Amino acid sequence: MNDHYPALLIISPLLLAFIVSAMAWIRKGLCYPLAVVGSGLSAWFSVQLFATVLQKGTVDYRLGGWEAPWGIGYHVDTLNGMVLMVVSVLAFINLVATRKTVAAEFPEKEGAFYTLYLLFIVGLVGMTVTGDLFNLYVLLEVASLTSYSLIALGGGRAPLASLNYLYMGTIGGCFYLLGVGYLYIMTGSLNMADVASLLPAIYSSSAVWVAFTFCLVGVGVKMAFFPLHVWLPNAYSFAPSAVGSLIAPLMTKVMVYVMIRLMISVFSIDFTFSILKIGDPMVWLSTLAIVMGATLALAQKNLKRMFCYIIVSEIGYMVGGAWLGNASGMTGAMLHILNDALMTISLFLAAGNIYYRINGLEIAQLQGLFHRMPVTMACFVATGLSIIGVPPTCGFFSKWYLITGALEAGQYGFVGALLFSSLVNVILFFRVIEVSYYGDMQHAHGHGSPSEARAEAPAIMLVPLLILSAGLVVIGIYTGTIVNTVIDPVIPAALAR
Amino acid sequence: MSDLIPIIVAKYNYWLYIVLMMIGLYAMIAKNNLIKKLVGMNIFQTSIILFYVSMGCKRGGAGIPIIQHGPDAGHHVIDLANYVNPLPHVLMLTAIVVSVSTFGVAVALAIRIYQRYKTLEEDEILARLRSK
Amino acid sequence: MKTAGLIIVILAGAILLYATQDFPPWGAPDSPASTHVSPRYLQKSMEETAVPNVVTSVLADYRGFDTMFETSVIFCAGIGCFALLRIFRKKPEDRYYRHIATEITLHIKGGRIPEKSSEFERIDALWTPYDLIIKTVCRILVPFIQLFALYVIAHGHHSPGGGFQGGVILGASMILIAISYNMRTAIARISEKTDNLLMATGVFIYAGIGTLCLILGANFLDYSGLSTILFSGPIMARSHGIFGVEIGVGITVMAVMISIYNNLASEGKQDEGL
Amino acid sequence: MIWQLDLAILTLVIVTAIAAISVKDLLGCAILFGAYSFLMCLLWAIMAAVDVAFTEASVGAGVSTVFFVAAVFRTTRRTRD
Repeated sequence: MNDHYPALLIISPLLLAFIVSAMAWIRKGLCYPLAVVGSGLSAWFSVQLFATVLQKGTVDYRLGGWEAPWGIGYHVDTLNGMVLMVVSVLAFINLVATRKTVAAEFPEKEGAFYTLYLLFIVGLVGMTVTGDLFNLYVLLEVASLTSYSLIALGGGRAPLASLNYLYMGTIGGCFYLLGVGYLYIMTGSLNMADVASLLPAIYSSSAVWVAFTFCLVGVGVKMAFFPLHVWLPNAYSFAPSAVGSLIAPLMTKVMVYVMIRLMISVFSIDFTFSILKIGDPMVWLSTLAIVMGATLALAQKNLKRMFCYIIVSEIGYMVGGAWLGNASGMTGAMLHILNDALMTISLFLAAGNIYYRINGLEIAQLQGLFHRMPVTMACFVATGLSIIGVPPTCGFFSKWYLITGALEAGQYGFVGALLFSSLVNVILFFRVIEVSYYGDMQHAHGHGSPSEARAEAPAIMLVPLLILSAGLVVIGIYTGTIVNTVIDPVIPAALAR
Repeated sequence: MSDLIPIIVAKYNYWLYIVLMMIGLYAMIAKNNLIKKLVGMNIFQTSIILFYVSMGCKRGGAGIPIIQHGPDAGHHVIDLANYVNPLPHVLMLTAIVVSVSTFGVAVALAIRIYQRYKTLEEDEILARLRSK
Repeated sequence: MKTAGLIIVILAGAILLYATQDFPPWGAPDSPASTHVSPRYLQKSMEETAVPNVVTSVLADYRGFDTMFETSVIFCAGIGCFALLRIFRKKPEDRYYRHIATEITLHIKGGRIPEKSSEFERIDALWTPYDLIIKTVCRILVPFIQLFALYVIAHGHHSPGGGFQGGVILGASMILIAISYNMRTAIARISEKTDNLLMATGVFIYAGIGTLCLILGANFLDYSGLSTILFSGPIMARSHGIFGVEIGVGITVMAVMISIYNNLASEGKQDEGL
Repeated sequence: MIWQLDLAILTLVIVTAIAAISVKDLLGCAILFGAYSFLMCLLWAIMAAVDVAFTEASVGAGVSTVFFVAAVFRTTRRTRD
């Protein structure tokens, strides 16, 4: 059993997805419990796998029993393990937390919804765990196809946003496939480790850098990196709230992970930084992404859209950190995958709770929310502090690593952008807090209507949010341990010089 | 001139796949009709499939990748030059399936959009959204 | 938009074109793509899996894991189309009936005649008079198409084809019925519930065979582990495993094609089609 | 593989691709797209990729076209470009 964790991680949600979709026609009531079982098993196996990796080092798994370049191999190191755990555990928490909104929004299509949900988890987990370039493409399409359908379930403008996402996403996927094709024609292999060992002989070939560029652009579209981010705000803000809090935190982070994996495991650090020399332009683009994301977030009047632009600027943090070309920057980027996933899901779950009670997310509608939903708003404030980067929340530490890395690399523009975005985040969150805390003071007289009374979200939605907010602080406190045990082993030696 | 022909013959397939890819990508970006974009997307995807299949093929009498075997169940030496490379074919079977799946979902989305806006022209939809 | 698009496209094309100069010539037998990984498949496919069609053996065995997700992708598309389009609202709507003896067409607003009536038959809103030739030809053709599809699935080991192609042809035969008769006739053959259950069953067979291997002590999808329950050697077990998997793929693909067509052509009402 | 035949079909493929994206009628576009897929399938058959050609014949030229026509039937034939 122990040896099979990497496979079980994938097949437990996969098999249950099929069972759920059949159950939708036989006994509808069983769909949700089975989905919880599938997602929970996946989360449990990922925790076990991560523990195994921490104890015994990297885990390899051969699917179909064929050795690596011929068959498909899984390769799990600590970075994989961490991202796997984040993805499957957060997906599980979200599944529990959004039960009521799903039941309210799609009463007839619950079975289809949970099937797509589980398949989306399969896609993300598979992308993270795989060691094969083409397998990654197939799983990318599983995750994308399910996310198009899930987003379009939102009604209203959602189908249009989803179709635009589909066009952009397909261009991204095809560019990635082209890049893999260029690698395959030059090396004849699809396995990441095998390609990495064959590439040094042909680093000078133009096909290799073209392959890298196309992979990067493809992944960049999927992660909504700055000039390619246009699909994100519409897609995520028109999605149903249960879907927004699933896709927004996970999809983009996994794509950042894929980018880092391509940089350090397929094309080596030597190639990406010394031969290609696109580190500086990438950092400048990230700087622009951060500044533009923060500025556009200021212009938004809707809470969810504001979060979407915050995501765009956070992607800039991670991409910029990864391309700084030193160990601190890379550490910051990897750490920020974990932190940002947590922060984004808390934000979207808080927004989901608010929407559940007041049926709207315009900032002007939030008046007096502190009195009506104190717990939700407390969690919201904690998350906001983490995004701003106030110690001891985890957001502070990743930002610290990023700024250290930028100073080491002499990228003062990037430092400036990070500080600017923190400042903007202060304004953004205090604007929301001001409206929701003080907003009703002048109208308070004679407003003793029942709507002003306490109307907190149900406990099942509140407890996951509380756990996540506590997690933000706990991870902040244990940052040192995480960096030493999880991230340091995977930082390539070439970066640490 | 005579030495150009071998170069052209050696590479033209790759060049023409790029032309096809450019047609598809241009249609995806510049066309206004949502279904036309979809056609562009399909052309784009098939051009990539063409690229992969092209890199699998071998000149000089290589045949389809099905091992010919006699009554002795094929325990003879297999001459690689007789068979084309099967791996790109396998990958592209998957890619075709992905492309038809994406096509199906996209068409479903287009029908949903038409139900709501009664048009498939992107600028008309945007104008309608703005006027609200 | 047009000029911006043109610039992007030309840029991408130029970069790709530039990179082709380092490619090995087209069709060169000594290119890395043909010499590094793939020779093993050609040389060992017969020995290791007893499948002469190398594409099938690589598809379903060496890279069987990809194929499982390929099937999942098509399953996603089926579920996605269902979730996006299917409308369950049961509000009374206008229906058209035809009295068979007199060929008088009735338009009934918000009501219905019992479906099983022998005097009346229901017709589509956009109804054209029956075309006897098309209906007869299609009815005669369908069994042959289905037989061919089963052959394609079953003979995938030795000739081009396999679960995916066969499944598409099977699905196409049902779509042909839906087009030449009407959608209700096709749904009477395979109901929506059956279709959705088949969709899940097919992929479940695929993943289930993989899990069975895992339970029997081999790695996931390592069909040689099946040899203990198939009473055959590990190589024949691989061959049988590939066959089982192909059947699963065929079932899913057929069901998904029917489901997508029905949902698209009837806008999710599963009622009146093309 | 006969490269002259390959080149001829490839040219036809490109012509049908341009026609498919420039014709001003979506039903015509659907049929041209079917023709495009079928020519593509021929091309792959020439390159000895029989399985891919078989799949493209059944999927691209067959079922995709049906989906396309169904979509046009449920939406509109009108297009401005």
